[in-house]
Amino acid sequence: MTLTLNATEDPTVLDENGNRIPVGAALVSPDAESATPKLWLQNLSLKYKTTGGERMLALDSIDLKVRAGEFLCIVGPSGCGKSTLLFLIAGLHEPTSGAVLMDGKKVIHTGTDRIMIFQEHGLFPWLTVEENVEFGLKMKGVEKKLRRERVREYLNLVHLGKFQKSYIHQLSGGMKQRVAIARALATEPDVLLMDEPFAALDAQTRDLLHDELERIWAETGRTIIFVTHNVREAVRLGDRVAVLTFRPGRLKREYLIDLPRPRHLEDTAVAGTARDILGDLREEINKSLAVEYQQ
Amino acid sequence: MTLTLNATEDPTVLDENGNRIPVGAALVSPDAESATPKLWLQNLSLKYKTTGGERMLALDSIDLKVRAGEFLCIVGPSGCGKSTLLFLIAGLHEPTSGAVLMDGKKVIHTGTDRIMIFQEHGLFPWLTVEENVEFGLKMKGVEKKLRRERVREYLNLVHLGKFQKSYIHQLSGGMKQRVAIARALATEPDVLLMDEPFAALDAQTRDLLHDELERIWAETGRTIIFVTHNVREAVRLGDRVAVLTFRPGRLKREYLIDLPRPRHLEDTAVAGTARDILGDLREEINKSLAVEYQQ
Amino acid sequence: MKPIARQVIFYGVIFGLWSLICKLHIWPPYVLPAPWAIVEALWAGFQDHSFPIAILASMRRMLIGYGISVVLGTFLGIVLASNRFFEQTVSGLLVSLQSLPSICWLPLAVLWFGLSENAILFVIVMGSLLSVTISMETGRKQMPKIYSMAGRNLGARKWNLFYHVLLPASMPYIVTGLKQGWAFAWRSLFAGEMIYVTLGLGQQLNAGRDLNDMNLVIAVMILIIAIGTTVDRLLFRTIEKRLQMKWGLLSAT
Amino acid sequence: MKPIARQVIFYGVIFGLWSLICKLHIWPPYVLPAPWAIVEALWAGFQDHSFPIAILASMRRMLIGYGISVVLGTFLGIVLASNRFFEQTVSGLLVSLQSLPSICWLPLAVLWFGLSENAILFVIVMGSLLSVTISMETGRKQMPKIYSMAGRNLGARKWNLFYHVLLPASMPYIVTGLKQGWAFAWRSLFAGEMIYVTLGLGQQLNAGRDLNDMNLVIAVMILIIAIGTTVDRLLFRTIEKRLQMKWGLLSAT
Amino acid sequence: AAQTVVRIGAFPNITHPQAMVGKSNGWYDKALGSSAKIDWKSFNAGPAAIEALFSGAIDMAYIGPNPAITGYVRSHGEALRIVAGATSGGASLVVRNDSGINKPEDFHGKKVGSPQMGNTQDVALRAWLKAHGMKSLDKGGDVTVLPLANPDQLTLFVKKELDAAWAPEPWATRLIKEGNGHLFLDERDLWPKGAFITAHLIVSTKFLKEHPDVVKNFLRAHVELTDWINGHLPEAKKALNGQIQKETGKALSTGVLDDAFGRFQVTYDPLRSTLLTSARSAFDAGFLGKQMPDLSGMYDLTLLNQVLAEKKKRVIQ
Ligand SMILES: Nc1ncnc2c1ncn2[C@@H]1O[C@H](COP(=O)(O)OP(=O)(O)OP(=O)(O)O)[C@@H](O)[C@H]1O
Ligand SMILES: Nc1ncnc2c1ncn2[C@@H]1O[C@H](COP(=O)(O)OP(=O)(O)OP(=O)(O)O)[C@@H](O)[C@H]1O
Ligand SMILES: [Mg+2]
Ligand SMILES: [Mg+2]
Repeated sequence: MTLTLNATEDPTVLDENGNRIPVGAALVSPDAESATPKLWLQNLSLKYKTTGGERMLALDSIDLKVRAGEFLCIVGPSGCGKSTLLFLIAGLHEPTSGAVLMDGKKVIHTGTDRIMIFQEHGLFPWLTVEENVEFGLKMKGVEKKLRRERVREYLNLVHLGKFQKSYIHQLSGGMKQRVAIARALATEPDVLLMDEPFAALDAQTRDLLHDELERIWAETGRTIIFVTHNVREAVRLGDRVAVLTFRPGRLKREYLIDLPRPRHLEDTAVAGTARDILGDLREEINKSLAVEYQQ
Repeated sequence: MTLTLNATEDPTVLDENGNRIPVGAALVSPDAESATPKLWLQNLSLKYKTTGGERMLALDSIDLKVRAGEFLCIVGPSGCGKSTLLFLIAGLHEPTSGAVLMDGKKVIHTGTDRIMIFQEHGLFPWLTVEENVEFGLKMKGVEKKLRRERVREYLNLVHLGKFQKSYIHQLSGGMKQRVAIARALATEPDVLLMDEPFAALDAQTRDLLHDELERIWAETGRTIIFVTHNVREAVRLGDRVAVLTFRPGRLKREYLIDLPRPRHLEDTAVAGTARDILGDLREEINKSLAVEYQQ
Repeated sequence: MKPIARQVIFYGVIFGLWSLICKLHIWPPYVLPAPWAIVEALWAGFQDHSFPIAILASMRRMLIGYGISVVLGTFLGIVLASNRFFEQTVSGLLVSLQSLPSICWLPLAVLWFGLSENAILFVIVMGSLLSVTISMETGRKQMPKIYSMAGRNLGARKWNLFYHVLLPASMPYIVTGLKQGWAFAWRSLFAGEMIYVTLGLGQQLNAGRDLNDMNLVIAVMILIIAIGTTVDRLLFRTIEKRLQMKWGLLSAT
Repeated sequence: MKPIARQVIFYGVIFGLWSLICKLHIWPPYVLPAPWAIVEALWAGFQDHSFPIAILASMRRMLIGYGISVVLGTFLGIVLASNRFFEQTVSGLLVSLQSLPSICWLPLAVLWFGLSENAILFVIVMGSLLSVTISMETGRKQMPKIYSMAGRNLGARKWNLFYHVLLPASMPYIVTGLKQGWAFAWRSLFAGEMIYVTLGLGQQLNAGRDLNDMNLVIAVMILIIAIGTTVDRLLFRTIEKRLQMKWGLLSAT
Repeated sequence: AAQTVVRIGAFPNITHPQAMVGKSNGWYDKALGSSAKIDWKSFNAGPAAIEALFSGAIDMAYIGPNPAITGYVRSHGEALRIVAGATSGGASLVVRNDSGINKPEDFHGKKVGSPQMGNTQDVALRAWLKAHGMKSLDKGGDVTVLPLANPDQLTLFVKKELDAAWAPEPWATRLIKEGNGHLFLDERDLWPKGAFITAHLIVSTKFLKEHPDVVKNFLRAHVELTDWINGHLPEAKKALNGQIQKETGKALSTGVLDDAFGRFQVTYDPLRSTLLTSARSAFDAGFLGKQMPDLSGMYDLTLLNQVLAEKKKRVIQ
């Protein structure tokens, strides 16, 4: 069953038989215990400064609840504001209006409970691979021996155990991305914010990491917000997939994915659902192209 | 028909019926006119300095001929030396041994006949989008009016016409990648070296750019060397796909792809061929994982 | 509005503290003059035009001397960048020359240029030239490799590579160098103006010192600070802001 | 081996040209001394221990003064970084103070510290402190935003953010600042040693100049250059090399 | 009671012979005995010594007339008193041999150096020009008066860019010996009895008030040393040169030392009237403000005269 819900229209969901059911219920029912959502984006907007001095609306009134332990994937055309949304949740940008609530409390600063994997790594060139991965643990005050162990564990996870002493510039593109993944996972935060973490990886490595990520998620009950441009990946991993509109970024539609796990990227069910979502996304991308060519 | 040829063993190719045919013939036959290959990598090796002061063999005796107008795709596990290979062809690194010949002449310096799209963009933060794309043209001495036209043309191609006056830091990850693509294409070089150019793009945009790239290639007869971690993309685009081995990077096997064009990523023939190659690649990746876990 | 208010408060507090110390008579006024005495000295200096004339003369020298430094320093930087022989030899010498105090140059300046404006300019140039050159070198060395690779790949060679890639890519360092160069030039100016008696702020400062006239000394110091701040604000801050804007180093929201 | 050969050639040529000019007798020897006279002066200075003693005395001052500058400058940089009020007020003042020539500080140094070693140290510190502070500020401003974002995201706050992220990320600028600070300190030393007559290179230089003994002046200049080069090589080049190695700014192959 | 420490400033310079010789042979330490301890401070220039005196870093100083006057005027007569003389004479007008200057009228259109704007030699030069009907460029005349550091004067003599200079010792001698110059005028010839003040001893008013006994003891030693130097010239010269070498690392050549010594006298007489005359000229040249400062309180010769009386020497008015 795939539930689609149109956020801009009625807050209802279509069930398998095409009957509309109220969204709130559909969202909350799978996990009734979480009365307050883990994350609550309230009417979130953000404007960027542009060169002229005017301000460009990047995100427009995003309203979204993420329950604890949910795996939410976000897709949308390039430049629609996916990374921006993660920045806001991480507390790295301040919203122009609206707020992000975590466990009911307003997010103002960054916090080790929300660790992000940046689209452009953000690895520290002055530290070795090992020290990069260790960084978050050190900041959390984890004791040295434990730190070393965890670093080893997560570097092995991303197949970089041999490169622990290398500096960042000595790694290939894909290797850098894997260090960034290890760095974020090692910190073991409540909420993981992942910005296209697997974009530079080959299919095989990516599949392996999908499995690992899913395992970690299932074992630890972490909340994950996962940005990707690969719809199939989103369906493979997510409990829910949110589609953003093109400039300004609004919540276009959400899909509840309740395919049984473990899923695989090549499953026909995954592919089928992905096709549905892709249709939706394509609409947005076409809109963006229209904007482009109308000038 | 898919021709597979094992570079490390006999220089022969398997035809559809499993008969071995000599490689040289198979490679040269489709385009008999090119007696000297456009690019000839002769026994190319490269060692990187590592922290300890030793040197790590990244590429080992690569022997490869690329004929004029060929679309060659290169796949291989992360960190196997794909980017390094492009650096060598571009003349940005000097090989530790061996040489790169272009049109029979040894490549020593960089040259506007070989333009590269870097995996990490390499866009200039001090220039606007427009000026970045214009850069190569300016270096080539293209006259101003023509330059402006071409910049507009290629920015439209990557759907960034509206962002011509923006600075690089004002773009999203995918937008940066597209600027890098436009910058390389605008220079209209003989040989295009593309390092995972579409990794950060959504499926729709990527499909569009596949079509555009194929069109440009077909119309202008450019030689393209295209690095990707997406085997299906390699099959979708390439005349030939070369698979590199894991550390040190050697040429493991080459596949001649003579599926009819236009192809599509979702074609079953493309998917089938990709599956074959993926099997080969998987072997390498497993080898890399074995190396990782044996420690 | 708010930063300005803060500055007013800040300088107000300094002025107040200073006045307080003077009121307490810890030191006699001919050792630590009171603020109002300084204000008087400033007023007098502007009244009889000696300050405006001195400022003009000194600023003229600074503009010429610093201008030469920037042009020559850039040129030297280019030469060093383009030639390995020079880099390995001249470069080391330059760094060491930078640490020679200006007074070392005074005898040579007199010897080579006699008593002329040129002697003073020479001292200014020798004081500031090198920090421009050195900052260009540092910038080139600290600049991320990807820029020069991308530039070379797109066909930039030699002069083009330098002008269109290396120079802008190391601009943050060069601006630092220009700023330091200005500070060095400004200091050397005072050494240079000690060669012989000529109009200028250095002369005023010197006269103040020779006559043990602390009012005059401090008045000139305030002029120096005021001019320094103005140049920093108008010139270097503006350039830095522009750079930060372009490179995306300012807050985006 | 090769760079050394080049340096030998380079300094050989300079020596040769200089000798030539002297042989041509354009200027009398007490105005432009011949290289061999300098060698003699150097020899004599070392022979009668006056140079070693002067070098030791001056280097001691430099080490202490520069050490204070680095520590205090870093501390100031931290304070400025952590407090907006200070940044908007003190910061501007500091930049302008940097352009005050050292001699401006002499009267205040005597007033506050009397005729003591501390007065000289004060002049050195005032001369170099600020370039350390300012370079820390510049580094913080020019540093790519992604580093501080990543650091904050991983839980670095306040002191941790500063120490583990901002500081290393702006290290290339800070090293430039330390280098410039050294040059400033070195120049201020000579101003400081003019407060009163005391052992030291500044005194040697002064004596040479007062007596118009160009042999001595140039011998001391050579000492200064030699010490400057040594410090640059041993200290700053090493740090820079390490940085470049870590950050991947050297050729990879 | 704690021992009094007297901090005394002096220049390692030929015109401060009492300080140099006294330092080198411990004359003052012996004379003061256990009553006070001497702490010598060396300076390169007068203004720095005055700064130090102002800020309380020194108590006494051997110093030239110029800084003493400015110090007195700046502090409105508060900071210091002149208590004795030290040297007299020792300044000359030297011309370059090929400058074409043979008589005073030849100075028209020439460049003449002086050590520092408004200092004794500068004032003397301007006064002398005025007396011969000439004026400096900035006063509408045709003689260029160039205040220049002494070493630079020598360089410019060699470069033939300076025609003459009014210089103190040992520079006058060096200009003659090394700068291809000759003596045109010894300043002593302009003064009655050939004496005019070159250096004297000043004391901070505060110290004078608090420790008159120490100052008096010091003055006694100063007078005795002055007599000793005049009686033992060769020995004194050697001690002086040795001390200069010790402090600056460089001794004067014997030729310069002898010639220079021949052109000035060591004396304890402060030659008050010559200072006042010189100050008058300075005021006329516009160097001492709009109003002639009152220098009457600048001298406190009571202690010197007590010492002289003790010694049965002629007291000074
Ligand atoms: N620092 C900035 N200053 C100004 N505009 C910005 C800035 N960062 C992003 N933008 C703009 O905001 C919009 C959204 O950017 P964002 O990076 O969130 O997109 P995205 O959805 O992550 O895209 P992609 O998939 O390409 O990474 C874009 O149009 C971009 O141009
Ligand atoms: N500057 C460097 N210094 C040292 N080693 C390097 C350097 N650049 C790359 N390497 C090493 O060389 C090997 C090949 O790197 P390369 O970037 O060519 O890989 P790649 O095939 O492009 O990988 P990816 O798909 O992850 O981009 C890697 O093991 C990497 O660690
Ligand atoms: Mg993004
Ligand atoms: Mg790569």
